[in-house]
Amino acid sequence: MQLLANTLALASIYILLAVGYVVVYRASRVLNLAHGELMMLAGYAFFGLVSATPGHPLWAVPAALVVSFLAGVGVYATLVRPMAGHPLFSAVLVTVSLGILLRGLVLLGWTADILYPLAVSGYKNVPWPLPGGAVLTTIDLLSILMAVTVLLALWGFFARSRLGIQMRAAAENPLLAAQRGVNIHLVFSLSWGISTFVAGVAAILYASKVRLDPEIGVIGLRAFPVALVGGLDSLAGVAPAGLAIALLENLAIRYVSPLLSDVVPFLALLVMLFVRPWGLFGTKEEIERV
Amino acid sequence: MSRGTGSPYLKTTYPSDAALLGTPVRRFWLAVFGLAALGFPLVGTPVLMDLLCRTAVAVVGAHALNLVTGYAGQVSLGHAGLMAAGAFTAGILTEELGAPFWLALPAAVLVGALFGVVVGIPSLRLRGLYLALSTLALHFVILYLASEYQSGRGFATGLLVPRPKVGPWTLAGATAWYYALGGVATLTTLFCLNLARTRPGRAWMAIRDRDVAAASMGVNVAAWKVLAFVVSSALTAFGGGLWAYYLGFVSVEAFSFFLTVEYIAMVVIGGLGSVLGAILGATFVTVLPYAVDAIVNLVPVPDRVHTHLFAVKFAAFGLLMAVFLILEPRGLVSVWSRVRTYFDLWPFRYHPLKG
Amino acid sequence: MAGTFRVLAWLAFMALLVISTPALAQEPYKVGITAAITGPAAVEYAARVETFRAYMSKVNSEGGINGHPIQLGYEDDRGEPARAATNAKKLVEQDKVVLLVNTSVSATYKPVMATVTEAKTPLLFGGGVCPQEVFPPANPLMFCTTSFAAQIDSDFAVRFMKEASKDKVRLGTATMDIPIARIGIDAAEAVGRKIGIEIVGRVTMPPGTADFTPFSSKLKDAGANWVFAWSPWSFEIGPYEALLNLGWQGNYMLYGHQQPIDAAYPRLNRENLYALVGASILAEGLPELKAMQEIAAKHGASRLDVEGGVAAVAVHEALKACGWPCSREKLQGAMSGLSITVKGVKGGPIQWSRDNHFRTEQWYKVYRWDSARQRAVTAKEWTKVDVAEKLKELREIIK
Amino acid sequence: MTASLLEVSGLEVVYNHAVVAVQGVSLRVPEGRLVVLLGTNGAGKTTTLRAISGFLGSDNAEITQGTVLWDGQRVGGLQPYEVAGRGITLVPEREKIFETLTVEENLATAVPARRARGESRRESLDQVFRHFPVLFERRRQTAGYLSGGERQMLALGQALLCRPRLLLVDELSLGLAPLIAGNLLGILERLRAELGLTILLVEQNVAAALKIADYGYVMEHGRIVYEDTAPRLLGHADIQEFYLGVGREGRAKSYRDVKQYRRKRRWHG
Repeated sequence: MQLLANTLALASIYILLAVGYVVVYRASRVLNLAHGELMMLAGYAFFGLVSATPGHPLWAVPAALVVSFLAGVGVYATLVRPMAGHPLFSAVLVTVSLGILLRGLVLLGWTADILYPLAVSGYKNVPWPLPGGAVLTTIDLLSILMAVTVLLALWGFFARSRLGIQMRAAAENPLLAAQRGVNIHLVFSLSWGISTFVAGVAAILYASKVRLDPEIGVIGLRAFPVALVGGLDSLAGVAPAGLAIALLENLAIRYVSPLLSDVVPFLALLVMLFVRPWGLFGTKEEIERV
Repeated sequence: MSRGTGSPYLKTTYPSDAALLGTPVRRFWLAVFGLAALGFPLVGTPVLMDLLCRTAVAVVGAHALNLVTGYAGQVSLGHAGLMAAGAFTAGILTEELGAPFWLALPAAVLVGALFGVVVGIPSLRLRGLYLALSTLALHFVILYLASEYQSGRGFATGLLVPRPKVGPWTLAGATAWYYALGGVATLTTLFCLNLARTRPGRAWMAIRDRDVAAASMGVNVAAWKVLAFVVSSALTAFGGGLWAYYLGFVSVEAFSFFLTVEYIAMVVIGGLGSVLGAILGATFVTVLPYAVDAIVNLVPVPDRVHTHLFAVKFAAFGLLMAVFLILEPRGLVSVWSRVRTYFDLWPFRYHPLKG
Repeated sequence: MAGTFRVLAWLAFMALLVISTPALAQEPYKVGITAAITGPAAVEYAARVETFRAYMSKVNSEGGINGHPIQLGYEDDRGEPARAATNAKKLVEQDKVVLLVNTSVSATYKPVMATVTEAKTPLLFGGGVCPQEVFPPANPLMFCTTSFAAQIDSDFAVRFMKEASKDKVRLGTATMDIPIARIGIDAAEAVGRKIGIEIVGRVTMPPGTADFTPFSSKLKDAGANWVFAWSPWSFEIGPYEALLNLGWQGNYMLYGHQQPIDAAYPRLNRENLYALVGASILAEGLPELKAMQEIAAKHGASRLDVEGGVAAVAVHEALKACGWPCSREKLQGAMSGLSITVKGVKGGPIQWSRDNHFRTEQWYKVYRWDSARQRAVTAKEWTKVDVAEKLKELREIIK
Repeated sequence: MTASLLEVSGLEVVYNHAVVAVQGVSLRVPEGRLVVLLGTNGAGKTTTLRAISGFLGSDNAEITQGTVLWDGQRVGGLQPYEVAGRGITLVPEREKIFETLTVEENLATAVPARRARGESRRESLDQVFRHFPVLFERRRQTAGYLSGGERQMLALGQALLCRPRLLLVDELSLGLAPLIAGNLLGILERLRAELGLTILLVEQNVAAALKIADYGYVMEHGRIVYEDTAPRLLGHADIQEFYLGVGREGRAKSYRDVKQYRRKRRWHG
């Protein structure tokens, strides 16, 4: 039972991060290798806001998410938009450079020390016993809830709302969408904003549960295989892929070798590459286009 | 040579296209550059010499990556892994068997070529991003093997690699290394130039631009793709071996994924698919952090905030890279080609319309 | 064009400023330091370097050593071996330092050693884990001041558990997957088995670990009533907090990295967290540490890290003993017989002998948190371990 | 001729800062007229359309000289979606629909031009379905599975939902069976009559295009070489020779003859 509970908790963080890769990739065909660092930035925004408004920690949550959203929009406007029409590699390297820049800035602002926003907020992460003898903490339960909410909300948005449909259209063929009057820059900045907004959710949860330091961006890289296994252009694939990889990791830790957990996502990815190279739910044509 | 840069230098005969050194003017400048390079140790400080030596090693690695990614269009994220394979082959042979460098380096090349076959085969089935990820998996496998060896044999912090020796003579000292590595880098450059302008280069570029069309023109796509990986990996492993001998040690931590990113940055910043680009990119990426350091160090700051400067340097490096890529997404070679175009067309801005 | 000129003028002005800075009145002692000031390992090392620098500033502000100031050359290696190699080359070959200090991860040790060996420059490991080369028989050029010593630490820790526990100890171990930590945990398990402790489980966590819960729940389900962790800080405290979240009630022992444990004790407010230390922690409120903290604050270090301070004291003492002028050979000779007392910080002096450059004796203390009094209390007072003897004993046990 | 809705004068477009694609192109499209742009492959027709609709930036091309006046205002250099917002809508030659979206979703992407933002979307949609009933039947299908003719209809339907004043159509009949192409041209003419659209059409099917057009321009090598009313163009000997394959003596010339001829002869408007 605890194994399943752990799987759900880990999967929810993976899902929240993988969603960001997918949304951005669909919109601008860019692999955002700074996703982890943008998440870290949101964590620091949260910490800064919690510390700045003692006594009102709950206000820091939406405020940090807004900052995170704006950071995504800003990244699109300043770094990604100018790269349109240029070699894709250059755009990916721009995101790598952004990651370095963000880590440098955070080091300058907060030093490399480990921080604990939850301790500053005054809240406690309490364990809750579940039926079957498993235990999950408040934050774990919130993570699972948020992952489900985000997936449902995004699914509804992309399938039902006109803006969502326009975003999908712009992702498929930006020039045509522009010809149809869709303000693609608005739509793309919105995609980046959504991506970092969701990463912000992950950051707040993760920093509250584990810690905050300039290196937590590496968990962004761990969520990357999740996005790939699910299919880089497929939101639907994120949930099963996140669950599968989290389960495999947990099984590896418990029954095989804890060390293997590091390699499991990549092993899953390799298997996926040879069976269905376009991912669980990805579009087959996608591979040709990259 | 470079694509999409709009160079008006369209060549009209095959000999002129295949010529290594086009014009007397180019020959003259190359000679000047060569003399300056030969004379550099007379004026270079130890740090500059070290930087140039490392640049020379990087040039070899960048050429290797450029062959497979720039010319053949197959993205490889296993570069650091392959360098590690070369470095560890050299290190282990020296440590375990006391092998001299003239045995250990060829062995590293051989191991690299073998790994080239291993990554080359998935390239027949996978493309683009997904191929890149399978090469990334190779990176993890190689590093896993290396770390098992390292900790299993009790070299917790890595292996020391002695200086190369031929008979009584040892390769030591900044000047000796400078000439040795500079020579190796020059030879590698010539090797790559020759590959690029002869049959393999043409075949790879055809595959890069449209593999189906290449196949219909009689290019054996599968064989050439695998060959691209074999040649590139062998050269990468060779670069790894050089790295080990020059720095005098080998350890798993030196070949993190970030090293791969650095090499990709070299070929992209230089300009994909250009031999000159690989050299320029390798120099740029190797020297930039130290240039940033030097510039930031010019700013007088009180002692107490001195350690914070390192965060500034770190951030400035990221910022500079990003700004450069945004301003010049097609790389240094494109800048070079624009400058030449400008002078070629002067006083016009572009070719007049024909007809 | 005007813009370019402005930039050029500005640069020229800056250059003038640099040049016209009054030349140091006296020729300095040149000391170089390569450290993980940024990069993944900065979490551990940045504060250490800052404390080190603050102490050097203090020495200089008091007139230096023998009338000569210390000139500190820093280079950031980001924890990357290749950068450390370049840094060492620069500091040793170009800046001609008399002493090189390494405050970085163990991966940077080999390249730095390669350089100092060629140039015969003394090398001090001041902040990282002491490598094999400083234990007897020591490499004549290499010295170490830090308190961590993987195998000896582990040996002391498990012996303490056995002594402190009424019930049979069922030990689980947690370690980050880096070679040096594996060596430490291997020793803990070997010694534990030897003295009759049951080893129930071990988790090795990869460096990219995001969630510690799966690892901790494995330890909990294995029935561990004691868990020992010896790793960089995040990988010691992470599994502990995950265990707490799982409702685990056992005792947890970790290596007490001074600065973070000081922050963790009041934040967690738990009685079952034991910290093994080689240097006192601030929470104990000793006057000597308070003084060190004040020095750090006065000279611009935002936080104190005791290991950085200890390394600085050692460098200070070594240069004093070297006198003026101080050559590399002279310094190496002076260091080989040095005894450095860091009162209130360590249990005993740091003593280097001809063949032991770690220290001849290692002192340990164990803390735990008293939640009623809201302060750290001593679980075991300073205890001396004879290094040469202990190493011989451990070699027997581990093989 | 009445005041022109679209007036292009002295247009010059350069690709990659080096290659000139069109030079000195001037053309006028009066309100309510259907103007056709003729020319062989590579003559610069598509480039002209893309320059008008603001598409050039993504091709590393730029307008180096000349102006595009739309209703008296300059539009050259605007973003494509801003051009669309002013009522100029392009039906491109290729990739004219979103293949992964359903027909319904394809239609949902269109944003009406600014002056029509207040109008009912429902009505516009009904109008599209009335003209193209097959789209209504297939509204839940993924657009990637549509046939060539249906794709063209979907593209036209999308374009209509943008409520344009000027419709730019690039190669309406490319790759379609002659019968279907003829039908589509018929629909285009009906749409023009019913909605009062102004249309600039690029077409290879010269005979059919000139039948429904009011006026035509002929482009070659990036320049406009000839222009006249549609009936006069249809009767012009050179047009008959080059595009309709009819010789002066009333027999079809061989390809070889035409090629020889073209090399010698220069066009003069």
